[in-house]
Amino acid sequence: MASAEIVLRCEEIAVAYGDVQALQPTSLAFEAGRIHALVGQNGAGKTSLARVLAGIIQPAGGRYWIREEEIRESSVQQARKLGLDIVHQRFTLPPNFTVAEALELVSARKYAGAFYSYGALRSAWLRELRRADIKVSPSAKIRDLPIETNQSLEILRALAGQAQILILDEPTALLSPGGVERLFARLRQLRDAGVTLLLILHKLREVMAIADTIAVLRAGRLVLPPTEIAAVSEQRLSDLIIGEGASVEGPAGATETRESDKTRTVNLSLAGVNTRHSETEPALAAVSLALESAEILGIAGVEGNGQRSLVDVLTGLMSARSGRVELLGQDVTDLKHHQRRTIGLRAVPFDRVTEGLSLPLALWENVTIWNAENFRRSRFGPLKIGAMREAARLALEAFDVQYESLDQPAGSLSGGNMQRLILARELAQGARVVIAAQPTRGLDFRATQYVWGVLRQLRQAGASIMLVSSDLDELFSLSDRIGVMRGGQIMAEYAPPFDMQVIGDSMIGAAR
Amino acid sequence: MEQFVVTTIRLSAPLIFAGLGGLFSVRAGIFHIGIEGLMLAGAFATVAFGTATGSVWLGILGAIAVNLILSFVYWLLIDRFGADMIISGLGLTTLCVGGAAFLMNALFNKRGSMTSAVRLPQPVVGPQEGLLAFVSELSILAWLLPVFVFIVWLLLRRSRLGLQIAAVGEYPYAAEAAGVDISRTKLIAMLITGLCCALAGAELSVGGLAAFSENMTNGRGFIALAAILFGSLEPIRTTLAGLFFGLADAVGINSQIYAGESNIPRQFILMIPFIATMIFVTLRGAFAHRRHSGG
Amino acid sequence: AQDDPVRVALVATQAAGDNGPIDGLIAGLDMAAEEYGVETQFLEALDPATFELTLRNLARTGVDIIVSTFYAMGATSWLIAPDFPDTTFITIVGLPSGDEQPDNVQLMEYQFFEGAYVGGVYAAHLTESNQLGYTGGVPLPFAWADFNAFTDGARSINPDIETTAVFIESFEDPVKGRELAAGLYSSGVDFIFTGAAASDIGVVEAASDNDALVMVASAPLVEQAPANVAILVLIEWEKTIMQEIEMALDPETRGGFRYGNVQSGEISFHIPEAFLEATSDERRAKAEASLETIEQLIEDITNGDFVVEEDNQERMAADADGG
Amino acid sequence: MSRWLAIGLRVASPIALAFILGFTLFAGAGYDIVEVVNGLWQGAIAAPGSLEQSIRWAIPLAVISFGIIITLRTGEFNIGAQGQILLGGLGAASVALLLPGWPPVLVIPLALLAGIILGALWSAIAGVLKVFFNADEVINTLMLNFIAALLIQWVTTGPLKDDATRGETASTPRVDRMFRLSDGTGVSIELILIVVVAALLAWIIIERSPFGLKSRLVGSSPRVAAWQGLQIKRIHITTYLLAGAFAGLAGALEVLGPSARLVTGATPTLGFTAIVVAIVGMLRIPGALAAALFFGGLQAAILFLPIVSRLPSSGLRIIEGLVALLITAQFLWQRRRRNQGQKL
Ligand SMILES: Nc1ncnc2c1ncn2[C@@H]1O[C@H](COP(=O)(O)OP(=O)(O)OP(=O)(O)O)[C@@H](O)[C@H]1O
Ligand SMILES: Nc1ncnc2c1ncn2[C@@H]1O[C@H](COP(=O)(O)OP(=O)(O)OP(=O)(O)O)[C@@H](O)[C@H]1O
Ligand SMILES: [Mg+2]
Ligand SMILES: [Mg+2]
Repeated sequence: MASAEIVLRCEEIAVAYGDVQALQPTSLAFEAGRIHALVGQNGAGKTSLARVLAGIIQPAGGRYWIREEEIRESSVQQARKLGLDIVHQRFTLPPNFTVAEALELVSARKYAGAFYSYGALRSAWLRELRRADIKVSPSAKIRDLPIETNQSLEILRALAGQAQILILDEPTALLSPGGVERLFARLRQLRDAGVTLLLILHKLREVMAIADTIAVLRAGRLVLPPTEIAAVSEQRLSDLIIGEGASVEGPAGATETRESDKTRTVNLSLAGVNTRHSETEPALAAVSLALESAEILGIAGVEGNGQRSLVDVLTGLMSARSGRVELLGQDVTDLKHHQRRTIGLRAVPFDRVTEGLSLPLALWENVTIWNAENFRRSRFGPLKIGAMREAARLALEAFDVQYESLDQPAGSLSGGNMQRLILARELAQGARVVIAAQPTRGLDFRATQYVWGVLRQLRQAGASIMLVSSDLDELFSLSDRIGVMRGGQIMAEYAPPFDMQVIGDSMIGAAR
Repeated sequence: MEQFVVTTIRLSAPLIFAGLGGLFSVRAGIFHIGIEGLMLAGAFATVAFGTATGSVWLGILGAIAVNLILSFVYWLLIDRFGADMIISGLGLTTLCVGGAAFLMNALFNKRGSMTSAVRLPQPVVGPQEGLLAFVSELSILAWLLPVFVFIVWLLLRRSRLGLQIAAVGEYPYAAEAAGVDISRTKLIAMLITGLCCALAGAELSVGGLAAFSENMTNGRGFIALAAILFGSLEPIRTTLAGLFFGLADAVGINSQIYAGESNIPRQFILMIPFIATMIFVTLRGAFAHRRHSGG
Repeated sequence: AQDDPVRVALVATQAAGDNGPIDGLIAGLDMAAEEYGVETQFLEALDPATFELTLRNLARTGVDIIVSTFYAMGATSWLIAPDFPDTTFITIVGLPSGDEQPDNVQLMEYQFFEGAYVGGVYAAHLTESNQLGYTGGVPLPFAWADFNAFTDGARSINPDIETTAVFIESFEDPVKGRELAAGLYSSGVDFIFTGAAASDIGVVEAASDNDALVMVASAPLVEQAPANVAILVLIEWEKTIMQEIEMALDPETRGGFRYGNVQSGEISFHIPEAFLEATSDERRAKAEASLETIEQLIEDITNGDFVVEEDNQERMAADADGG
Repeated sequence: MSRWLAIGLRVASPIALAFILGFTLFAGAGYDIVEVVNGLWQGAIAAPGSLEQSIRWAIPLAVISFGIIITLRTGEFNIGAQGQILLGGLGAASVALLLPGWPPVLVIPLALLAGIILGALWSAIAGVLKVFFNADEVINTLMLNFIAALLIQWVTTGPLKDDATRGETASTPRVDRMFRLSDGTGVSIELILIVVVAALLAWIIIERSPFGLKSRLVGSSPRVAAWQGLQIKRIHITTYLLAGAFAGLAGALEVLGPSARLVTGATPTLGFTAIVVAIVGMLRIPGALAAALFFGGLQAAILFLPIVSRLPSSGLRIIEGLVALLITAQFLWQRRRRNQGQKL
């Protein structure tokens, strides 16, 4: 193995975005025909390194080689010519394109010349889709597809170009457990066919399951060069990722004792709720559930099975066609989101960047705008900006957000700090009913632990929390009950101890 | 009836040339409010070069050259120097309006308007019977309109360039991942816009007339922009929208000629196309919205 | 400042190059410079919101005679004249806008409808379809006065004649002018009277394309379509501005209000030679046959034996039927 | 201090370039540049009454731009100010003409109010269609501009026509002298006071009201706003009402101030120049005031120039166009991203 061919080699590669040094000068090399894992906390510089290799950004310094060829002027075309392609962390297929058009545009494989006939394009990509066993019409619009299909299309378009080196940036983030397994099987096949794979992953369990070697980045520095997976212990890895000496609270089951049944009340309930179907999800069909005080109700399910509609109908962002929604003893079926907030509902949205906070606005604005009315001098008087900033400062401090100035734009925060800011806004004033949707998606281990801690504390304080997550580890370690959604219905509810196999099967509807 | 059709085509043709040209920019993410100015520059340059050289084709070539230069400058400003595209676009229009009048004065010693020494050929002229009556006195450019629409459709909907332009405008991240040079794609789109606006201007000044007059675009560039939005950024629908606006204008004209016994103030009749546009836009918006929210 | 030449400024409220009033006035201004040795200057004030400011600025910088155009300027001159007693404010085509006219304000108005009436008589001789048209810029009272007189003139020869007025809604959209005229011609009209400044180019173009007739008020248009421009009714702008400047230069005649009309020699008629050469024999014969009537009519108007009615209201369908 | 210098340079360099380019063209065409420069200087600042004229034009530009700032902050691209000004003028003119002889203390506020209300309602048409029917506001406001122009044409040739005015511009009769806020110069203590009050009000709305902060959230990230329970439709409608109110006020001030009547075809570009003012003013009230003064000065200079030079009015449009074309470009600070990691 030691004599294996080196297909990717970096010497002193560095990446900077303006003043941000995302990657310090880094040297490393990857061997051919293996699966390499690259891990590290959010912001460690993993994506930046991958983007350099794929020719999307220019390094700020250093040299690198793809299959012995030194890259001087990096470009996507050049990388592709040398057989390197990448599956990005974000989707790259334009939402308003049809599947065939999008694949044709983004893939290295081109079926069209300067001009094309749509029929020919369609059938060419239909063949590719069939070969990859993706059941989708080439004429469907990308935006109408479920996330998992989208993900498989991304991989398809990278592989269609006959890549010999394939980089996948967090490919599992959106997949169901079954999906992850199918992906891993496919990746092993590719490796066995001689393709070199570089995977950026967050979950050590996944790394252990698939990788041959592992490398670790921390804060823009390589702290572990590619090393045989067998040669490092999990404990050592997590020390490397997080930094020596950082204390970590291990994942724990739902071990806390719950209050007695008598003192518990139903804070949020749905009775026989139906909705219209949305663009990406089936309609809710006669969904009923009840959320009691001091409990966390986990909602599991493959993405696109009605979780979004469920959250929308609970928050009032979507209205129910029939049925009844009650919040803290009040019928809120016909109330809008802002009215439900007034009653005491809080929500952590699915996507922190597009739904959670406004990137160009300042931190203090992001925290306080929603209840600006409370900061007026008099009923119709002007705002007390000083008081608003002070309130924001207190909230940010209470949730330990790392920031430089209250006036910095929210977009300049790191992912973990963005999530903390959202929690600070939603939970600062003693929230009683909280809907938390994917609260730790894309966060690193430590940030995840923090969010979990906050949710546990809230439950301790008597709040009702509905936790929607595609991360079963998260659901298992936090939930008091888990409901599984499939096809717009709650198919089953489980109590601890939870069985991964049972719940996983329930999610994909496998009979057992 | 025949006259009505001819009028509609003649009033629509400049809108369609400019609208489809502008479509390239708008699809690439540039809300090109300078179309009005580019049309006027095209109209003037055609007359100026045509009169100077005695050839209408050299006139059109000259107009294309002028518009390519103006488009390049506009691209330079908004893409390389970070200028605001709306303000610069309004500025471009003002510059063209002033520049055409100024140069007409400086080069031809004319104010307000000038006649052109050249005119586009009209394949069929004079009173005609049957189908030919519907195309009498249409300029060769208007005849070529179907070909032009087809080429634009081909470029935007059936070519690699079209995919790249759409990606750049709609989802630059995809363009980046595909290794498309975003700046360059925008430049190409804007140059095509300039070229088409030169044709639109030529059709205005030497299509039906043989003259240039200050402000002769009279807001048609803005209407072309409306046609693009009205046509949901699709070439065929933009063409139809251009025809619709031409038709509305023709209806306005005919309602004056055949007004009959109406005592409705004429201004209200003239409002009809504008109100109709608003109603269409509203219905389309409501319909699209309904479809989006899945009910 | 005795030896400084008298400064005269012409402020146009419509763009030069209209083949009409402004171009005529500019030509007259140049003639005045030569004739009276005044120093002249021309500028445009197109936005009504800038009228007052422009006049004030001119007066402040020491211009002695400010000639401006059209009614709104007349009212503005009237308003600010008392502030600048040493400056004479002339408005060509303006009306008194109060009881007491400042003595440094000088106004005149044309009675162009007299010309339109004569044009109507002429058109009635040439039309075969008995349908006449009028293309105007914007429907203002003077436009209705012209159109109504044109109709009355035509009907004085043949009461069955139908007339239609259409408006381009712009004085500078020849493209639309062409389409409107083409529409009129295809509706059966064979003679159009056009008075829409720069938009007239399009109307004449349509006349030439349709081999139909048109009456214009601007000489350069004749070259554009010699076979189709059947008559030219001109306002003698050059004459007017020279006369006005002359009046203003003499303290005896300075100020006041007057009319410019057929009688004063400021409205003239021309059947272009080029037309008689280029048109069909039939049309030439008709045009020549009308000459006697036309000349007699012009003489009657000049002598005051015949008075053309001024009616500057839009005639509703019902009125038109009645008379 | 150096930050202000930087901002000053950033604004000044494109303007300087615009003038240099324009002057080069004029010199090439044989015009006397010294005359032109002198004319601009005199017209904007030096000649008697020029400063006044700069302010006269800055007034409507500033007031309209306040409304445009609000719409742009809410993420709406409303190009309907031009029509809203006309409606504002119509409201003011109607009140002033239909209540002759009433006490000015009653008529003037009523006329201003009528202008504000008509402007706001006109703008709200586009707003309502956008909010409830998702109808594109760019097209609709453009169409409403055309419709407003025709409406004014009808009013000035029909119901409110001035029988004494029969020329190429139709208009209403003059507003009674005692209802006017200024004479023809367009500058008076009253007008300036009104602008100051409007600016303060706009500032409070934008920077110190829940609506102002919320509208920015709606404008920058509508989905985020929805998740925080903001009443987006209400904010949008309010935005349109306010934008129309400011434009309507500007129209009313024109009628009660310098113009004294409603004239077809007056101030055809004011609404568009105000968009430039709003953006150059960086969507803030003090910035907009400064930008309005600059563009007011430019307008005054451009109106004065023909009086002292032979440059035709088209030459002035070239300067105007070049200034707008270049003013937002950043010549001194080339975008840094060229030598950064990112490629696009
Ligand atoms: N200035 C910026 N412009 C655009 N995107 C940015 C900018 N700064 C950060 N981002 C993006 O925002 C996201 C948040 O940053 P990231 O999660 O990498 O920070 P982090 O240091 O890992 O924080 P934490 O450890 O708290 O999670 C990243 O995906 C990054 O691409
Ligand atoms: N476009 C950008 N502009 C400015 N800074 C950026 C940008 N993208 C990333 N960064 C910053 O660069 C650093 C490294 O980001 P990178 O995306 O490479 O991290 P990562 O390891 O991929 O993190 P994650 O696990 O969150 O994906 C982060 O601090 C981030 O804030
Ligand atoms: Mg990150
Ligand atoms: Mg990453």
